[in-house]
Parts: sequence; C-alpha cells; structure tokens
Amino acid sequence: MENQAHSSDQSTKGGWLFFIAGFIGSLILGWVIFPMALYSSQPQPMNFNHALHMNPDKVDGIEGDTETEKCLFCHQLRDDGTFAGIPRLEKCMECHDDPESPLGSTPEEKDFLTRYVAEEKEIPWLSYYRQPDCVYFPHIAHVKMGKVDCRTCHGDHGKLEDLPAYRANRLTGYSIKIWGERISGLKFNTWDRMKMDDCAECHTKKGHEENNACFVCHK
Amino acid sequence: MTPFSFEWQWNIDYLLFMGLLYLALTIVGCGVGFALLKTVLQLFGFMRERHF
Amino acid sequence: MDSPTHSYGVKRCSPGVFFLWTLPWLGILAWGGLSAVLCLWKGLNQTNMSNVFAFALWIVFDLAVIALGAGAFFTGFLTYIVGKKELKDIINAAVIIGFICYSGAMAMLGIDIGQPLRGWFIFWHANVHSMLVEVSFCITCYLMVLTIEFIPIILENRTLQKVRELRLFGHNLHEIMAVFAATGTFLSFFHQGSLGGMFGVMYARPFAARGGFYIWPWTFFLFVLSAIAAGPLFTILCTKLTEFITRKKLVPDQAVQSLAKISAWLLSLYLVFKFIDTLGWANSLVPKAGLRFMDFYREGPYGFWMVVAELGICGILPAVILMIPKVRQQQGWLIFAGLLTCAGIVLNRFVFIIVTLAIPVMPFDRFWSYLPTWQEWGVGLAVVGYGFLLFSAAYRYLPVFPKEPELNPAAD
Amino acid sequence: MELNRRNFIKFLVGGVAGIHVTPLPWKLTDDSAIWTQNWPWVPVPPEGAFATESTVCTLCPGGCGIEVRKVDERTVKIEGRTDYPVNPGGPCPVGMGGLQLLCNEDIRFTRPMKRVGPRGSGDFKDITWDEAMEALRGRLAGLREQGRPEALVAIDGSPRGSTQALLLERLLMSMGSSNYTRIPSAEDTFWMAGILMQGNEGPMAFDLENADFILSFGSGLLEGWGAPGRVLNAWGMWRGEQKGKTRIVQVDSRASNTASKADRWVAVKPGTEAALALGLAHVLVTKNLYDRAFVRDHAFGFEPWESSDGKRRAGFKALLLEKYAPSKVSRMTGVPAAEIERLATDFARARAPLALCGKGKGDLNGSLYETMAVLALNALVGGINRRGGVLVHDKLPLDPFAAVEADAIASAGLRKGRLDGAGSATFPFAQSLVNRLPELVLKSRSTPVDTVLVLAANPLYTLPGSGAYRRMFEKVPFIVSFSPYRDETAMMADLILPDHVFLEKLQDVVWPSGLQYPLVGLSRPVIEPLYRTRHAGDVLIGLAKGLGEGVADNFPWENFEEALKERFKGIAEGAPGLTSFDGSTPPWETMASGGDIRADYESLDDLWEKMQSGGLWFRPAHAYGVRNGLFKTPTGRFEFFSTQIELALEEQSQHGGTDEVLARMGVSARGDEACMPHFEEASSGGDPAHYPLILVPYEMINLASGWIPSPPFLFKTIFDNQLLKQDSFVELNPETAAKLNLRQGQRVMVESPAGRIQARVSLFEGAAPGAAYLPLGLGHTAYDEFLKDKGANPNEIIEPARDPLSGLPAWWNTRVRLRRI
Amino acid sequence: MEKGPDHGKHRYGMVIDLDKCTGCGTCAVACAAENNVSVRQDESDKERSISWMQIFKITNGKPYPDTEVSYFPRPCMHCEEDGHGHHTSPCVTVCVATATKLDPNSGIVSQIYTRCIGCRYCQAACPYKARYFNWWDAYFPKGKGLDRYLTPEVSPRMRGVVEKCTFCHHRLMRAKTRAYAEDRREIEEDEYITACTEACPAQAITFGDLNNPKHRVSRLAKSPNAFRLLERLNTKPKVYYLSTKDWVRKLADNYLPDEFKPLS
Repeated sequence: MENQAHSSDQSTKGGWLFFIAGFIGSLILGWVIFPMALYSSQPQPMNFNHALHMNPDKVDGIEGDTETEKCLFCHQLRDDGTFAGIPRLEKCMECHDDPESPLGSTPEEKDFLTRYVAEEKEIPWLSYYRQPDCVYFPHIAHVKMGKVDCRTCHGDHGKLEDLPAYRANRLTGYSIKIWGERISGLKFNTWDRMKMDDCAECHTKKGHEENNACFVCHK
Repeated sequence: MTPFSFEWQWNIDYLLFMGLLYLALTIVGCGVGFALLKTVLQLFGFMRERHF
Repeated sequence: MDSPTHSYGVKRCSPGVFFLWTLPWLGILAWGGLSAVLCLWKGLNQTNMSNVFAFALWIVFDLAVIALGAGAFFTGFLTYIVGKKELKDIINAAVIIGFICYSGAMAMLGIDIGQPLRGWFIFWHANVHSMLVEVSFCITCYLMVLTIEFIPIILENRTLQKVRELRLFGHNLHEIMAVFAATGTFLSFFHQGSLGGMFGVMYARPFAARGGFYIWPWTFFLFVLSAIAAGPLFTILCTKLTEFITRKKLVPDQAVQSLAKISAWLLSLYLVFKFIDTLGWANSLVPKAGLRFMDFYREGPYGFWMVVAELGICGILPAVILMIPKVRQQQGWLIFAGLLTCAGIVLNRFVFIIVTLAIPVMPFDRFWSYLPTWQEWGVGLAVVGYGFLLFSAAYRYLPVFPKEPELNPAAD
Repeated sequence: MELNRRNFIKFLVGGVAGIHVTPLPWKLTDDSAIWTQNWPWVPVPPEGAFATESTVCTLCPGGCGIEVRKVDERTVKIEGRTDYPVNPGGPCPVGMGGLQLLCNEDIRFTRPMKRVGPRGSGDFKDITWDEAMEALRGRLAGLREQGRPEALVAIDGSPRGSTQALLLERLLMSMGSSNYTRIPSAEDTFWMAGILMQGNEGPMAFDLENADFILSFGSGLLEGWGAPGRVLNAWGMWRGEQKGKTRIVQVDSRASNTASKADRWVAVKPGTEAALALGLAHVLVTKNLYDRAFVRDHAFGFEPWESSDGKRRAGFKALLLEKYAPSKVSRMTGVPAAEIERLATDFARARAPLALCGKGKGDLNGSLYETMAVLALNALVGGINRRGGVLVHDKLPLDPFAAVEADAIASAGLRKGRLDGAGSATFPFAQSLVNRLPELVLKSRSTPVDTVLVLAANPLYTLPGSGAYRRMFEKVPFIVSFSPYRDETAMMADLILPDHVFLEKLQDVVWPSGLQYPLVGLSRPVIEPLYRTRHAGDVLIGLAKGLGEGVADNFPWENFEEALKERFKGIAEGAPGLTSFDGSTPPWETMASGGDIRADYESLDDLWEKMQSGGLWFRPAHAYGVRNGLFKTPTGRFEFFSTQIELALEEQSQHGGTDEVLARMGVSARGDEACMPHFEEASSGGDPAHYPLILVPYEMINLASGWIPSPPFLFKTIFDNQLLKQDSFVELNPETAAKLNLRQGQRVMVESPAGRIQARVSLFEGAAPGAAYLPLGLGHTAYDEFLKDKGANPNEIIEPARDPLSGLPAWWNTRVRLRRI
Repeated sequence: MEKGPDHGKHRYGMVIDLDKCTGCGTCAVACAAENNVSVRQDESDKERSISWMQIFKITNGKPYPDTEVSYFPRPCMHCEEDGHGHHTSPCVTVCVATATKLDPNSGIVSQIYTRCIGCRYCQAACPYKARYFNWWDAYFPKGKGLDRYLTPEVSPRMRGVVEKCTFCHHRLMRAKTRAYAEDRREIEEDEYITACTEACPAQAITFGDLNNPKHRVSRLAKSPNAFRLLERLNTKPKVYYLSTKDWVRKLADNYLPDEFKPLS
C-alpha cells in the first residue's frame, strides 16, 4: 500500500484492459455458454416422420381437404371439444393394426411395431408445445372457431421428416418452444415463441381483445 | 411494464403513472450517468478536475 | 486513536471495543437471518400471519421504519431545496438513517411476500390503480436515490479518497445532489402518502377507509404529514443516542433546534388535520356503513385507550412540548417529546394495520387476535440490528458528522 | 500490468457491466419466477379424456345416485345424478367427498395382511391372497372338525337384506353357526315396531313428499336421517315451490339444524319424545280429533274389549286417558300443556300429517316403545297407508336364495342356538343382539367365541359403550376383518381380507332407508380396483368352496355377481317395475296410479342388462288407502295393543310370573301397558347426584358417523367451536355452564361411570339446560393424520342400558359430570 | 372507456336461498373437490385453512328454547364495485401485479395464481374474507395417493399465493368448448353452473347470468327477500341471498339502532 499515491495514475490505462477483458468475458458467458447450459436435450423415444404421413402419395388414409384437417385426423378434437393432443397408440393402430405386418418399410415403423404395438405400450412422447399447467388452451376455439392454421403456432412441424430432440429449460421445465429458441428473445415467425404476450398479440391483432382477459386462458 | 406490453392501456392513468416512474428513473439515471461520464472524462484528462 | 480508515481529526475506539459493540447487533442479525431463511425456505407458515391478519408485525415495522426514515428526504429537501444551510451538519446522518430504514424495509418486504422471486411482477405487470404499486415504485426509486446520496459519503472515507476514480466520482455526484434530493423528495412524498393511501382505499373496510382528494384518500396526506413530522425527530433521536454513546457532541444545537421547530409545527398541523379527519370519518363514513365510532373500540384489547394514547399522549403532548422554545431547548424534554412522537407514529401505523384487520366487518364474524412468532420478531428486529451496525460502521469510518472535529477539538 | 487487487476489481467491474448486456441476468430473473410457477413439488394433474359414469353411493343406507367424473382412468369428482329418483340432485357431503376414501393409502389396506405385532398395535405383514384365504379357511375348517362351528361369530354392518349380508349369514349357517349378528340401526327398531303393530316385514316407508305436516320426533332430517339426498331435496322443495304448504315441526332437545330450520321447534327433555307422542295422542282422543273410522275398522286394542279368557281389557285409549294428560306430559317432557294441545290440534287438522321417528341419522337403533308410540300417533290420524303417511309394504321380491342345507356338523352347531339370545324368551323380537356379545365373552373364562368375522362394520368405534367391545376383542382368539379401511376394529384383527371400496365394488342397494316406494340400486364399479383388494362377496363364496362339500353346496355361484344376479330373479318375476328414471316427474307424484306400471324389461337377463346401465330398479306405484288384508298381525288389524307381545309374555309366564319376564326384558311397565306403546323413563347407571348432566350424543350430516371414515374435506365444514385441534366441544346451555362455573373454550373432562373423555366447552343457547351434547363421528384412534386423535368419541363413555323389550342398546340416557382440567 | 356494471355481455351471479340452506356443507365439499383445494391435517385452524365456499353459522342469540341457527354459505362475492363507485372490486383495485381482475365479459373476478406475488393486500381489502393465502404448499404426502383425485381442469396452487372462488370458471370454459364442438357460440342457462350450485342437495343455490332476464337468477335477485352481504359498503356483490327471516337479514349487514327495516 505504500506506493498508492502514484500507482493510481499508473494503473489507470492498463487497468482498463482488465475492465474490457471482464466485459468481453461476461459477454461470452451470457450469450454463448449460458444458453447451452440452460437447456437439456432429450431424444424422442422413437422417430415419427410427419412428412411421410402427410404425403398422400406415400400414405393414404389420412383424410382431410386442408392441411389443418389432415393434422386433426390424428391430433383429434374429442366429442366434448377437448383436444386429444399427441395420438395414443390406439389411434396409430387404426392403420398399423397388425404388429406382424408393417405398412411401409421404414425402420421406425418396425421399431414402433415391435416395441410398442406388440407390447401394447403407449409411446412416451415428449410434447414440444405443451403449455404449463396454469394455462388452459382450447384448440377448438382456435382451430375450429378461430380458423387458425396449425402452422401459425406449430410452424412447419408437419413437414419434418425427423423429430428433433426435446429441449427443456432446466430451471423452469418449459419446453424451449414456449420461451422461444432464440436466447435473445427475438421473434420473426408467429411460431417462434408461445408466451402470454404472443397469445395476446394475436388476439389483439385479430380484434379479439376481450380474449386477453385472464380467465380466458388461465385455470 | 412498457407501452409494448399487452397489458399496457393507453389511458391517462397509465401515462401519468408510468410516465412519472420513467421520468424519475431517467432523472436518476442521467444524474448517475452524468457523474460517471464526467469522472471518466476527468480521468482521461479531457476535463479538468476541480479541487476541493 | 487515529487510523488510516477514520476521518481526519476524530477519535474512535479501538477495533476490539468496536468488535465487542457489534456483537449484540450481529447476534440479532443472525437471529433475523435464520428467521428469514426459514421463511423463504419453508414459506410464511413460519409466521403467525393468517388470512385474517394478512398484514402483521412486518408491515407494522415496515411502515413505522419508513415513516421514521422520512427524516432523510425531508432534511434533504430542507437542506438542498429550501436552503437551510445549518442542516448540512445533520444531513449525512439523516441520509444514512433513511438508507437504513428504507433498505431494511425493502428487505423485510422481500420476505413478507409469498413469492419473493416474483417480486418484480409489481413493476412488469403493474396495476397502476394500486396504492401498493405506487408505494413499491417510489420506495424502489427512492432507495436508489438514497443509495446515490449515500455513495459520496462512503467515498469520503479516508482510504477510499486516495483512489482517484472514486474520489472524482464522489465529488461529481455530490455536485448534483440537489437534483437527487429533489427527485427523492418527490418520490418520498408520494410513497409516504400512498402508504397511507393503501389503507384509505380499502373502502370495504370501514375502519380504514377514507374519503379524499382525486385518487388519494385523506390518509395519504395524513401519512405524509405525520412522517415528515416524526422523521426529523427520529433523526434527532438517533444523533442524540450517538452523542450519548460516544460521549461527544456531534451536531450543533442550531441544526437540531431548527429541525425540532419544524417538526413541532408539522406535528401540530398534522394533529389538526387528524382530528378533522377522525371527526369527519366518524360522522360520515362510519354511520354510512351502519356503525358507530365506538363500535370499533368494543372488542378485544383495542379499546378507546388507543385513541387517547395515539392522539393525546403521543400527539398533543409532544406537540405542546416542542412548540415551546424554552422547553424544546432542554435536551431532556426534546428527547422525551421525540420519543413520544415516534411512539405515536408507530402506534398510528399499528392501528391502521392490525386493528383494521382485527375488527370484523361481517356482523356475524368474530374478533381475532394475533401474536407474532419468534421468526417474525427475528426478521423485524434484524432491521434494528442492521441499523445499529450500519450506523456504527458509518460513524466509525465515514465523516457522518462534519462538525465533529470542530466540536471535539483534539486534546493533544 | 500485473493482476493486482485493483486490476482484479476492474476486471470484475467490467464483468458486471458486461453481463448486463447479455440475456443472462434477465432470463434468470424471468426463469426463476417461472420456476416458482412450476415448482416440481406442486402436483400437475395429468390431462386426458373426460368421461362420466353413474352408479349408486353406498357410504350410507341412503343410497344416492352419483355420477363420477373421470379423466382417463382417474376418478376426479363425484356429482349428484338427476336421473336417479332418490336424490334428484346432490348427495350429502360425505358422498361428495368420497374420492378421498378411495385414493388414500394411509387409511386403506392395499393388500391382505396378517397381524405380527401385539393386538391393536397395527403391526401387520403383507401376505398373498392365497395365504390369506387359506389361513381363514383352515381356521373355519378347524372349528368344524372340532365340532364347534357355533364358535364362529359374524358382526355385519352391511345394509339389511343386501346380498353381501345374506352371503355372510349363509356362510355361517352352512358352517353350523347361527351367530350372525348385525350392527343395530333404526331399521331394526322400525322392523320390530312394524312386526308388532302392523305385522309387516317391509321396511318403514314414509311418504314424506306427499305429507303436509311433518312432526319429527328427534329425527335428524337435516342431519342425515333416512336417505339424506332425498330428505334434503324434499326440504328444498318444502322451502321452495311448496313454500307454506308443508309444515315441519321438530321435537328435539337441542336447536339442531332440523329444529332451527323447521317451522316450529318443540323443545323436550332429552329422551322423552315417546311421552310427548302419547300426550299428543291423548289430546287427539279427548278432543275427538282422531280418525275414528280407521280405529274402528282397522285397528285393534284401542277401545276396551273382553279377551277370550273373559277378562276385561282396558286398551290404548284408556292408557292414554289415564297417564298422558297434557299436564302430566308437560311435567315429563318440559313442553307446556298448552303447546301440546296446540300441536296436537294442528297435527290432526292437517290434510296429510306424518309423524317420524328414528333418532338422529338412524345409524343407531332407536327406542322400540317410542317408535311404537309414534306409529300409534300416525295410526290415530289415519296415517297408515294413506298418501302422505306411513306406507305399508311387503319385503322386496329379491330372491332370498334357497334354504341352507345343513350337513351333520352344521345341523349340530345350529341346534345350539344363538349365543346372544336374540329370538329367545327374553329377547323375543330381536334378530341379533351384538351388544350382548361382550358380556358373554368376558364373563366366561374360556370364551364361547373363537373366530369373529367383521364385515362392513367398526364396532369398536361406532357402537355405544365401545370400551366393552375392545375388551371383548382382546379376548377373542381370532379376528378377521374384511374392512378396506384401517379402522379401529381392523387394528385388532389377526387377518385382514380387504374389501374393495364403494367405487370399485359391485353391490346392491336395497331400499334406501325410509323411501316410500320399493327401489333397488345397483352400485357398479366405476374403476378397476386400485389395490390388491378383493370383493368380500367373492371372498365369502371362495371360502365356502374351500370348506368342502357340506358348505360349498350352499354356494353354487362362481362369484358375487352371479349370486347377485340370481337374487334379481325375484324382481324380474315379481311385480313390474322400471329400470330408468328420466327425472321429469318425481315418483312420489306418480305413485298414486296404483299398480298400473308396465315393466320396461322382459326377462331376468334384460333386467340385469338394464340395471347395469341405469343402476336402478324401482316401482313408483302404491295402493294408497287400501287397508283390508294389509296388516299381517294375529288380529289382522293395526294393533295398538300388540297381541304378539302378549303372546310372548304368556309363553314365558310358565317360567315365572309375567312381572318377572318383563323385568328380564327390561320393561318397567306391568300388565297390559307393556303390550302397548308407552313411555319408559330412561334408566341409567349414573346417580344424578354425582352425574348431574345427561349426555346426548348427536350426529352431524357433515361427519360420517357409521363405519365409514369421514373424508378429510369434511373438516373444512366443521366449525372451530366443534373441533379445535385435538379437542371436540361439549355443548352446554350457558345457564348450565354458569352453574358449573365453566367458560367458553375451557377444557373439561366429561366423566360417566363408564369412563371419561376430554373436550372443550361450547356455550350454546340452543342446548337444553342440564344436558351435555357431544358430536358423534370424531375421536378416531385409527386411520391417518386427517382423522386420528381429532376430538373425542362419546361412544367411549356411553354406558349402554338395554332398550326395554327390544334388547338393543339404549344409548341416549348416560349421565355425566364435567370436571375442569 | 369503462362499462357500467350492467353493460357487460354477461354478469354471472348467484342466489342462495337461506331458507332452503340446511347448512349441510355439501357445497363446501363439492367446491373443494372440484377446485383441487388443498386439505391440511389440521383444518380446525380456521384462520389459515382454505374453503372457497365457507359456511358461517349464525344464531339469533335468543335463550332456550327460542334459539335458532342459520347459515351463510359465502363464496367469493365477485363484487362489481370497490365501494367508492369504481367499476372494479375492492380486491382488484389493490392488487399490485394485476393477478386479479374483474372480467367485463363474464363479471367473474379472476385470480391467477402464477401471477400472484403473495402480498395479501387483496385479503386485507376484502371485507368478506373470501380470499385465502396458501400458507403451505398443497399437502399431498408422498405415496399416499391423495393427488390421484386432482382434476386437470383447475391448476393446483403453490404456496405463497392467494386463491379464492372463481365461480368455477373452468366450467364456463368446459361449456364453451362443448358448445364449439356443437357449432354454437352461446351457452344455455344450465350448461354453466358452479359445482356448489350443482351439489346443493336442497337446491338452495341458483346460478346464472344476472344480465339475462330469462335466467332464474335475475328474477330471484329482484325478489323482495333478496339482499346481499354488507350491501351498505357498496361493493355490489353478485351473490344474493334470500331469506324471509328478519333476524337473518339483519345479520347480513351492520345497522345503527332502529335503522333496520324488518320485512314483516
């Protein structure tokens, strides 16, 4: 401490380098390392080729005039208006009814028939788009009454050949699709993010501001 | 809450209330910023240091 | 004993004695820390708060502490805006006491809410019609201001002064202190008021509800007045306590008397308004709700004596004492009146919080009572311990009382 | 440029400044808030497809129709049914909270178990069903080998006439034991009174909804009496659409819910309801307000007559005139004479007056003479088999199964008769007297009881004087419990064969108590059993089969369902009924149509199938006004003077004078009076000088008081002056409390000669002076944290006397004192 | 622009007939079962237990044998005004984080548990004590199986937040969803009733749209026997009570001596 009187002047200029080093270091930490650490990644129990199933040349039996209707063929609305979500095995078996004879020749199908159909075991799918428990989201109000395309919220999921890994926020348990893939929070497509503000934005845009009342979407 | 939030309402209550909050924050921020800037300028010799 | 960490020209006790002095306060802090951890970890079931007593000891402490901390903004206002130069000798102490009170209150509020991690929702999802939002906004901003006001005092520490960056920054901040003082005055005025407004707008609680001006019920203004009346007195009490403990004279009488005189007038003004308010309320809102004034003082331990104690013993009496210059100038009477006033304001806040909640509104409901748990006392008293600790440290290391060297010339 | 302290601080300052322009602090702030919104320890109920299934609640004998809302395979809510005639709306709070009895592993046995610790310790070991069945089979087979099958005793709480009850009794009979005992309920008292005065075995059927003046003698209409869903619904109707048309008068010693909500509350001294009924009858007679045509044409024993031996008999009228003048009754009951006269007049002048009885909920038996007195009152106003009166029915045509064919061992065992003496000379009208078991077991050195089977009952908790049962169970060598719950009795058992609970179990609900038309509900399982439990009916059939030919032959069914279906043969072949109810017109409105109903089923199979979906068979028809050939008494008339009692007394008088016989029966009246409804002063062991207060246990609709535990939800509806932490409250009139120097909330010991329990004082103006009221349904010593050690069970200090004539426990006259602690 | 209380599209409300009410508590149990209300080991701690539909027992205070008891079942009143003329309820004005709001389209006062920060100001402001704080985490001990009866229609609460009766708004959502499935946008009177209404065995509770003159509630609410709790505080509750008994009516509000006007 004895040479403090002049050390302050000396270190001023060199010291700024330390400041900048700290600054840049934290930028790397915050923008690169943090997002990697925050999200877990988990593969789906098996692959499902949406593109294949939606292709009338390859798979028939999935009926519907519009894209939405085709989606709804498997991702059904029940009679009471509730949404069944990811189909149960039962639904798959409407076509893949025989564990012995595959309809196609993909390895996934074989996997599916041997591991699940034959064993009568439900596939433990991981849902990319599940909202947290506090949210009540009626698909019927949007898809049927609001005529919203599946794509609006789910993007081109139906065109995927491979199911991407399920990534969840380690802290909140949210699927990455809810908060948004981009750590910056920037949003370019309607399906990039599914937080409350995004729901509200759409309601407002479509002139349904009354649907921004709390109890419309919360339970 | 910012005017970009969907909960924001364009009425006098919000304008006045949030406006005053942002005003206070701005004044405080500017004050501190001013002192910081002045310090940095003085440190690098762009401004003269006043002695007490 | 001189040390490089102390200010020039003052004498301080040895580190060992200082350490011993801090021990009881550290003990209280540890108790509070344990309580706080329990409350955060296990939840508010650690307290005796309930659906009846949604607000309890902590809120009483909060409101009391914030009212007593009003000395900071009001002295700042008088010093920097009104230009009462003699108060420069006490402003540092006032700022530090204010800082202690506000930061302590904020910390306590952080534990008091059920979901502390969601605390920022108040700002992000603010309901601008809620008085508590007004309180939160202003307290938070004002705490920032207080911190900024505190920083130059910290930077005046002898050791820190040697660092050029800090020294310059401290000076630069100090130069524009009037801006902060003005902002602080504005913010503080509104939140002291809205703290009162919080209760006045509970229109469905006839005991607390009040009519008012624009969006502010009368309690808004009463709380402001009572806080600026009692706050400076609390600052005086704190400096007197420091003087007593250190056996030194630290603040010139002129500053103290100047503050006390202003307090006296404000307290009297407050009492006039408070009586008008009480009479008005008892004759309009109360009968409109189907009740009589005395209905509120019938059940439980909260009888009419509370009114006598709050407005008479802790209101009129100190006002009279302080209004008479000759009496006020006697240190004993000044301290006595200061203590009464501060007790009165605490009692006032207690009545608005606990008594309001204890009195049933539905005729078939019953009167409930409440006793805090040790965890609640722990967190509440931790603020006291924290205050003593921080003020002692400030006194030891910072030039809190600029006139100290002058009033206590070195013996050697 | 070295890394000294100052530079390191600069590095840190740079870092802190930098981090704020990255998402990290902001996202962490957001995420930590979101974390609190999704705390991993807060349950997230799984989504799924919603469905509802309807069934019938079997938590009490009321048998409400319920609908269970399901999410996939989970049951999430119980709701009332509108397509079930008993309760066109919600059930009672116990039924509403029923799911908590299903999904609680701490109160249920999830698999068969065997006792390993000392009795009552609750230490059990898991065993397999095979082991469990074999253990019991071996025990029973052993009894038969030793030639003492009569040492097998059953204590059954299943509803009277239910298939499960029949199977258990059948098993005992086939084994060679006639010691099948039942938990006594109001139904037993009704049955006896019905036999004695009407000669009819059908259940007591009250045409409540069609009555316009309801005089209830202590029946807790709002406390769960009869079928609560039905009665509460009727109540809503009386206070709604029928406002002012139906008047309700409650005779009660306490301002109970029923008393308060009734149009008039007649406050009587506890236990003197019979005297009041007879006082009213007196007024009817003296003011000539009674139905003379009915009395003349259809009744016996009212006017004086000359019996076959030439003796002049005074008759009921004379008894009334002699002993029950309003002034006298006023002294007995505490009701002013003028009020008695006014009440009698109002009652008689009503178009369809109906007097009700059955104390409280009717979960416990009532007083036989009191029931007879009330029935007599109904008869005096011609209210027997009249619209809005007491309807006389035959038993349900459910098939009773073929008679048991007893093999040699069984025949020998059956010849030894019943241990409890029910049906014997002393207790000629009782079918079973479970309350006599403790003395029988405890008085002899070697107990005559070897094995006890407990089914759907918790005698250690629900029976008055429960301490005696505990001592009995300590002595009995082997106890088997079928209880699905870890109740007090099961804790004493050596072997647990857990039954399903109601939503998992197929059961018949035979004639909800008090209902005015025949109805059988079918309680169908709405979910697969959650645990490794087994239907008690199936276990009984399995056991019988395992016991070999002599026993197995009486059980030709594969399983319970088959046996149940066989019983419906009687229904399918009997009088026509309906299997569905559309909810539009309540049955009590259409009943007057007489027998004109077309069955909506064709055969047993058709009926069975329809019952599977609707869960119901009923016959909303009644031949109102028909009295000829109605009464099956020896005189063929409604007997104010019971010739059957007379006959029983005569038969016995060979073994001593009638007085001696009456004394043995516990009847204090002598001569002809004993054959007629009369008021018997409550006898109690306690000396009024030492025990100044009379203990009145009362029931609440928001607490289960039978063998079923209370769902924890119910405790939300219990006030904190009824239960506070571990204390229940004894209600006292403020005057009484003042005399005893007791304050609100004070802890006291309630002491009777039989024991003592702790409680707190609750001052209630509506409590009769001189009485202490304690709620039934609290004070469990078993189950889980939600039920255990909450409040006190008054049964523990009740000193049950014997109800005169019936021999059932008289639990309403224990004397107590309060001691401050 | 604020809409007047009658100008919202729907204004769901409730009428409870106290003459019919038997105090049995089925409504409270049904409510707890329907709404995943947490049950604690000690529910006798009434200051901290949760019962959205709470039953208050009242007596006329007369000596034996003129004593009478009656009951006030008390759900959330879903107030329309804060007592000061603002079209918002006393709790809504004070809520700091907009966790509770008065929905102008249904009249229901919503409560969002994930938004609530647990400051409890709303509890202090509510004179009906209709708001409950979660002093503990929902009690579902491990391995007991009790969480198996939870319905997914109502989100279970975490500790540290306030909850209250929501008029079973999820049933409104259920009814709407079903209506959508049947190509309808509007729902009928009986399609949306609360769990307590449905459960009441004495049919003492009626529920419906006070704005719809065809609904039974709007007729009953105008009955001369109708009154509301603490009506003088001007909170404009949407829960009405019916009673013909003056002593019951008198206990619904505070009255200065000689102020109460008996019906009879």
